[in-house]
Amino acid sequence: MLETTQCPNCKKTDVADIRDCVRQFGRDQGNLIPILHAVQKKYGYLTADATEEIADWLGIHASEVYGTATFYTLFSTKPLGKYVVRLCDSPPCHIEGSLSIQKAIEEDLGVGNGETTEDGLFTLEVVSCFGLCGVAPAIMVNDEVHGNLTPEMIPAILSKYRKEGN
Amino acid sequence: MANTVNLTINGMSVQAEEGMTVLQAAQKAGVYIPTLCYHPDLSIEGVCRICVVEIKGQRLLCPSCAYPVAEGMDINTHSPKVREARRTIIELLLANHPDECLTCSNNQKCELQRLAKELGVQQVRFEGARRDVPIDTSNPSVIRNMDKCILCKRCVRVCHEMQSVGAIFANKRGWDTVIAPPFNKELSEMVCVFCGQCINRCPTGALKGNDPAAEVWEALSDPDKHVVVQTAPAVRAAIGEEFGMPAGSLVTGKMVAALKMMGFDKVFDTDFTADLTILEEGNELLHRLKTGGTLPIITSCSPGWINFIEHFYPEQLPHLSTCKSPQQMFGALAKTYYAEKMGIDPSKIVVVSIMPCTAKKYESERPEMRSSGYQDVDYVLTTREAAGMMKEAGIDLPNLEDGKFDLPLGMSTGAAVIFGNTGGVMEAALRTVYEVVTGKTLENVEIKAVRGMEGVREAEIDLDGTKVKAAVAHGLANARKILDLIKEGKADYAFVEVMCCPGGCIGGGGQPHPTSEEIRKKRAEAIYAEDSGMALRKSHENPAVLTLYKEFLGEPLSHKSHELLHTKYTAKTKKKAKA
Amino acid sequence: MEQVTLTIDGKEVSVPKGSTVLDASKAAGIGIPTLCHLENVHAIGACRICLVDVGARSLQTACTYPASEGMKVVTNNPRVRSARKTVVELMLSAHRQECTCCPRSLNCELQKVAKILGIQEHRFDGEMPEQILDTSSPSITRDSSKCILCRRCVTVCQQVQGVGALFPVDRGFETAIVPALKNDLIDVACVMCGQCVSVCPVGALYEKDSTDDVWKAIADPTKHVVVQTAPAVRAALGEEFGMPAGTRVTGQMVTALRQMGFDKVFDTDFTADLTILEEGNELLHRVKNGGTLPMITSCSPGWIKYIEHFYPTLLPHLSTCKSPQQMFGALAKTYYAEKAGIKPEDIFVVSIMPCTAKKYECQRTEMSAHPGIPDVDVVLTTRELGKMIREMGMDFANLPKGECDSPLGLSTGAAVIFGATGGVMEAALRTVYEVVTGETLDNVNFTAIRGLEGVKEATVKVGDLDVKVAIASGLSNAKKLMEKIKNGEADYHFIEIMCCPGGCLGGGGQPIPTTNEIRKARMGAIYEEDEHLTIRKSHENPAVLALYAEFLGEPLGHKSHELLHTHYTPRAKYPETDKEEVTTGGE
Amino acid sequence: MPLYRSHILVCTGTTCVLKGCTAVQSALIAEIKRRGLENEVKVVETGCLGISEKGPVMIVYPEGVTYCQLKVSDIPEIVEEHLLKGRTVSRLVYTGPVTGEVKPAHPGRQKEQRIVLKNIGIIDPTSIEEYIAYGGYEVLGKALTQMTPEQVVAEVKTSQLRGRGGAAFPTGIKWELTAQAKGDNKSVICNADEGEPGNFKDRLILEGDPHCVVEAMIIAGYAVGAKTGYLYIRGEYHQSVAHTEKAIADAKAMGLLGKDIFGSGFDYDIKVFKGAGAYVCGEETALIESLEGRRGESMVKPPFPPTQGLWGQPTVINNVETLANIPHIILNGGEWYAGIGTEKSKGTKIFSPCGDVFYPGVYEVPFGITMREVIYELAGGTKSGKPFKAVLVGGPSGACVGAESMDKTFAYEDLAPGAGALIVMDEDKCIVDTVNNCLKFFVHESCGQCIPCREGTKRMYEMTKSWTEGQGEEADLALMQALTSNLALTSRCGLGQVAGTAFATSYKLFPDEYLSHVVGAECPTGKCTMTNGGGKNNG
Repeated sequence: MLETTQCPNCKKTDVADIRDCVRQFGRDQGNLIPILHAVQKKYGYLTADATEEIADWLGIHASEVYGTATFYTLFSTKPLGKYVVRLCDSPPCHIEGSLSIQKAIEEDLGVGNGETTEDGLFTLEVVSCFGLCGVAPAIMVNDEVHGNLTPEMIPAILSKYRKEGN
Repeated sequence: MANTVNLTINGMSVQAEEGMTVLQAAQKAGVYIPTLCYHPDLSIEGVCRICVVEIKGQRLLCPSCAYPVAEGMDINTHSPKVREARRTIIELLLANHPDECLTCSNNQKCELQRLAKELGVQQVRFEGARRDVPIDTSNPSVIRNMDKCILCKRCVRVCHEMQSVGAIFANKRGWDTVIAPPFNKELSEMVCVFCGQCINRCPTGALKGNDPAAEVWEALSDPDKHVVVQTAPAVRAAIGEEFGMPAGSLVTGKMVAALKMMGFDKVFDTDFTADLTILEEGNELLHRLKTGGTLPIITSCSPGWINFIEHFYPEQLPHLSTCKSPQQMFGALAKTYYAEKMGIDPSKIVVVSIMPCTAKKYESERPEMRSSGYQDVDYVLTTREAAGMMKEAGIDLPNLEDGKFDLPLGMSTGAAVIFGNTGGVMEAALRTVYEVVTGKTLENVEIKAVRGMEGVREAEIDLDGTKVKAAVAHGLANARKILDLIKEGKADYAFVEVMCCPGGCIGGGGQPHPTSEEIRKKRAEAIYAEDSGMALRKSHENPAVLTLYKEFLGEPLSHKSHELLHTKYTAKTKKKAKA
Repeated sequence: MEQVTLTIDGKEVSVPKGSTVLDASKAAGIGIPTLCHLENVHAIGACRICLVDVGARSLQTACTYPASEGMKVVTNNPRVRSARKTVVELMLSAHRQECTCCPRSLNCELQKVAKILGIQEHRFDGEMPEQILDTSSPSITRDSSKCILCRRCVTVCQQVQGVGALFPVDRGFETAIVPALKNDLIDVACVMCGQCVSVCPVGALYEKDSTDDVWKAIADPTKHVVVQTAPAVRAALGEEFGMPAGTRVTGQMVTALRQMGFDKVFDTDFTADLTILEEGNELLHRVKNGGTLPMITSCSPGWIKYIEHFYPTLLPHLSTCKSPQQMFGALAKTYYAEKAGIKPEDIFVVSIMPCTAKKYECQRTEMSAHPGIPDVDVVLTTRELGKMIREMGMDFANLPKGECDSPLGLSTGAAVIFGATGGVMEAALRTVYEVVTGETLDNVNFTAIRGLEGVKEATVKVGDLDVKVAIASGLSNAKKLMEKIKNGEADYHFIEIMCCPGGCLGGGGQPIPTTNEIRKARMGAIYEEDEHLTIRKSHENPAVLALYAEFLGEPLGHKSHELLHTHYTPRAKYPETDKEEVTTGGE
Repeated sequence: MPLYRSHILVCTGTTCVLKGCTAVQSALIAEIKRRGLENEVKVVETGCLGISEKGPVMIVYPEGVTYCQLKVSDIPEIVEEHLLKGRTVSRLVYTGPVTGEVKPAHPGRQKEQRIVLKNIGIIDPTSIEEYIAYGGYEVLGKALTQMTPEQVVAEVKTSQLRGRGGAAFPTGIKWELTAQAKGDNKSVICNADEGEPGNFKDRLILEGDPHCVVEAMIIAGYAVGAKTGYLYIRGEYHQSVAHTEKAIADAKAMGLLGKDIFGSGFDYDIKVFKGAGAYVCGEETALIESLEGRRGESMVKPPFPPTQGLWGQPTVINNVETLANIPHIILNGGEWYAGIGTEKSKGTKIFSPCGDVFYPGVYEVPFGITMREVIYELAGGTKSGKPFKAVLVGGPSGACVGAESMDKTFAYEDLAPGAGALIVMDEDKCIVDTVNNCLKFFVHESCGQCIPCREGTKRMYEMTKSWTEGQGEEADLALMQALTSNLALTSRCGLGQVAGTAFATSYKLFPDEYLSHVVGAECPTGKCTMTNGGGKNNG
């Protein structure tokens, strides 16, 4: 269930923690996206109580907070892996073979698009262009970019994170 | 006065006012443009692209609902390009819409069905994936089948703009967009007040109420059951529309006749308990005035409104009158007073309500509404559902001879009838309170100050020297304004009437489609016409109510009254998502 | 008449003996839904929608069950409701649901019944019967996937029209309504009258839709698109827009056509007047010269196809005149083309007809003045015009009234009444009388030959000649007259035959539904239109006179023969219908 | 402040990061420290030096020696030899003229004319001092103290600069409309939501020269009378966000932002706003919705942002590249700018060839250059050496252009460049597969509010998908054309309007390739896997 929010770092689950995270921003609706970024960064995903906390703070309905969050691909309403592997499959990467990279990742991780590995380490997301067309095909693992990829390079890249993450 | 703008529409010279949209200008000139996401009650969404028109000099087709007129504009509303575009759009919608017209609750009333016909759609050239979302049947008031949704967002707009409830919103994006409560919860888990305004505006069959017709038919054919029906005042001013009659047709007698044909053992009137409400609530007001109770006192007839205040303003619950709604007073009396009087075992009595309201379905199932020892009201049918049953029974309502309500619970006054309109409860109460307080006869019973369609209205009533300030609000966004005033300590009203739906019950979520300000006004006129045609127009003059007190209740606010006619409220969390 | 008294849902009602429970319930003001029932034509209790409880062990169909003294009928109890619902649900399980693109959406009896009965589930899912989509005919499309097997089409085709082109085949779940030998419609002796379309409760039968071709032509700047409208259209088109039957909408129709983008709005009535001059003179010629008598009118293409199939030996009786629609087409691409200076191939002639057989007629190879160019390019039914006007989003009832363009838009009251059975005869008599006697006819109303009766006879004094005439509408009635001729029992001079019951006003292309009530109302409108016109005799039509003066010369002249007259083709008779007992004419 | 004898510029552009410059940089810093040179030699991170294909790259000043294709193991040698002994490590030297100008990566680079990209690779993007040292913020002072807002607008109008985000609306007119519109809380928005596949020029500018954009936004604010500027950067551009945030903070610290800038009485502030993953937010009204905290759904137009934009106030929205031109226009005058380019297309344009090209990258050239020059000379022709087949000009939303257009010139009056992406395909690539991929992109990125785009892109994608699987039907082609024109006519915003462009234009060029897929169920390039066993006629 998505009912409680747990800070992945301090494991705190009380509402006050979320409240602090939300209330560092102003109260007009223009702060919604920045708040969602902050919540996403801190908790890894948007929870029900965070949604309500944000709604109360900004004076809008929880339904709007949720609906807005789900519009943007960088926000998630379910927990993601520690490393989010984003693979671009827009034309420049596609032309240069992104599908073979996807296949290599899927084989290595054993999950498909939008899924998270059982150990909670990796989530694979096939996304739109992130501007690394000069080094296509490319992926981003969290904030780090890897380009000019071949399927053979994938195991090494992923195992590096696997080592770091465990 | 806005500046005049000269345009050409379909080769015709037309004048419009600056600031008008092309759609408004066309409507003014009598030129029809089909629409889908547009609704006269709501803000402009401009997403369905059905109302596109060709404007000379524009590269693209322009949505007429959102496009402002300009001097010299040359508009073609039905050029081949436009017609082809509209038809393609409808085809695209149909390609993602279930082929279930014949089993759809909105069959033959569906705007998509009508547009497909009107635009001459003969085939759907596109095929592919279709939306597949589970149906939400979590509550009795609003059933959501998002596979039929065309994403016009009328429901979202009415829920946010008119009702300020915000239970639903567009989630996800692109082709995956779906209108839903957050986290794909079911509506029963959300702060939905069950007002059904979304159903009223849904162009397709994506939203509907839970129809208990089958259960009611079963009760009617059960020889062991004594089935009584009560009809809310707003129903008689609208049910004719379901049979093709113009809005504002008053069909009280025909409705009674139809219900008798359907086989109800007794056809009673919620108006009876509306009169009773006035006596209880009026006395409650006087009592609070005298004893320094919580003021303003706020009416409690409207179950959507009760849900709203319980969720959003729980701290203000003491302002609510403790009176049950007339529907529930009726149910409680039917299974006690009436059962006793007739010598019928209350367990054999089935109480059916016909209401303009979907929230009443929820209200009847509240656990506190069992003061007779049974569920006081067994089934609630909306105006639409009742008409559906009549049609199924082959009843040609417009051509029926008038019937008469049964006694005693069918006796009522004009004061009760006007409960159907916003301001009606207030007016009815003032008619009684005036006479009780002053001991004088009120000559002009029509208190125009509290009538009308303005969202929030205020009035000051002179009770023989004592001035009482009153306020009336309808539509929950307007109710919110008053509650905020109270919260801020800026409300010096003694008495406030709040109705959940725009226009009051005549604009309820269970009323016939379509709805618009114009239609609501016509229904309201019908209600006032019924009132002015009645001999008795003050609740405290209702002889049946007086008999009820004499025989059974004793006096207003008596012990028995409290047991049967009053209730309590529960503060609910706004965060039902967590529950 | 002897009455029986019974109670329906507790309400007492008296009806004439012999009435059905359905009749009685109507009298009591209680609605019982029906589907296969077709008043005065067809009551077979097949669809089981009208089931009622008469206290018997099983439920009975109200449309067939006779009302009897003291009977207690319940139309609405759990048994009845559940039975009706189940029946509809079963129907739906074999009905291809694509309401939104069905030509009958919102005018579909099944859709309506489903709504009334509050059908909300679809419990029976399974195999669907194989779809037969027959688009072979230029007039009628058949789609078996929508068919609910009510057999109204079978009855109307056999009994009202005596054609018998459609019949049920196979049995049980495989039952289908098909032409003989499961042929396509084009390959059997179908007369394309469209009466089956008119009675179909659903979208299983509908006209071949040509609206797209017309929209295309209108949008094509190289085309000069002219339209002609048959007299019966103006008396029925309003029904497509919710106006009561019998509303005359001539002016609104003209405005609508103009707003749709037709370059010229003309009138088939013009050539109806012309027909009278040609046909009247042909009659006089035959009478004088001992030609084949009785002479029979040839305006109705369904009738023409019928006689070609069923009575080829009687073809010499037919007038050689083309129908007004085809005379119009021929003149539009010759006389009008010359006059307006437009190349015939650039002229696009659209007809609005109450008729589906006209779609076939315009494709006959003999109907072209210029080889390879049809005189009439596209025929639309009244319903199709309604559809196009809807697509234009017009507020039809409130359109300003327009007038037809000249010269081909000028007409007289004699032409208008072509739309009603007996009208051609009446128009012809108005002219023949004055031509023969040289006197002015004071009372132009030949009321003796008006009305909806299937076969009408009259003797009219024209000078010292007693002209014997007969009129039939509906092909089973025509058949009666043909048998008489065949048997040498017909001493008529002149016979008018219209394929459809009531004449063109009851045509297969008219708004649905068409009932006797509605036919009467439309007929009223037609005679009203005639009354309102100042010129009511064809030979007084100045535009027709100008046409003769400028172009044709004289009636039956060489040019007339070339453009306005035709010949007929004997055709094989496929399905044997002679053995069928014709029991009712319907009217 | 210590005086360094040497500065080493290490390129940390995204491409060099990919090539491992971070490790090289850390190794360099560690080695310098080990050798005790940290007070003599300064290591500076810089944006792309323009030769990323040779990365990692560093330049040692004052000598101006460029080292390329560095490995960590090379570092001790460079420190030892160059920094300590003053001897160039010749085996690592990038051979090309070393003038302090950007080194051409290959001969084609000489075709470049850098205005917008002038500082890229030259300065440390995180150092406001360096920006100022290279003449930065001088123009701002000139504008604010010597020019009226009207004069600034007039100068931009004179330059005939047009929007570089793809729509090419005249910037001066946009500014003028905004300046003239009534409103007490006007805004300037820099649209850095670069999301069109194939475009990565804005990222380069923001990473490599953020102050240039900041300065331009202040000038824009002054010109239109705005109080606030918003830099809407897509959420995936982490380094762009970091660099611009630092640039703004530094500018604030120096009084270049805030109250009474340059004593002109002009108050102005800039906020960085991080997008959250929605291509459609590149559409200006959707961007505004997003800024206001809503779903990024485009708004009904009119009104347009210059009269009613952010918070209902007049708003000017410009692309990064557009703004980056502004300081140069104000500095050199509109006339100067209008002297560059062609008759109707003034100035330079940044192109980003990618896909099957030898040197993918970012190139700034004057308008009027031919497509051949860009693809063959700047980008080095196809990577594989195989014949060129087609290019998507501007990205998936642009036109598909073939070899027949090779000698067309990039200019609004000839071949409109869109935002500058050139997605090149060689003959091995399948057009249908690529168009299918473009449509997949639009399905994923459609906001979903208007029917034609929401439902239409889906159906178009499903159709092309079926073609790539050999499941097409001949009627599909007409249907696709019908949808393409419907979306173009009725969609609410540009996304839907252009979603069918790639199909429509490529179908004209390669009808046979389409027919072969749709009717023959065969892919001439063999790229598509036909699921029905290939060749419909066989089955």
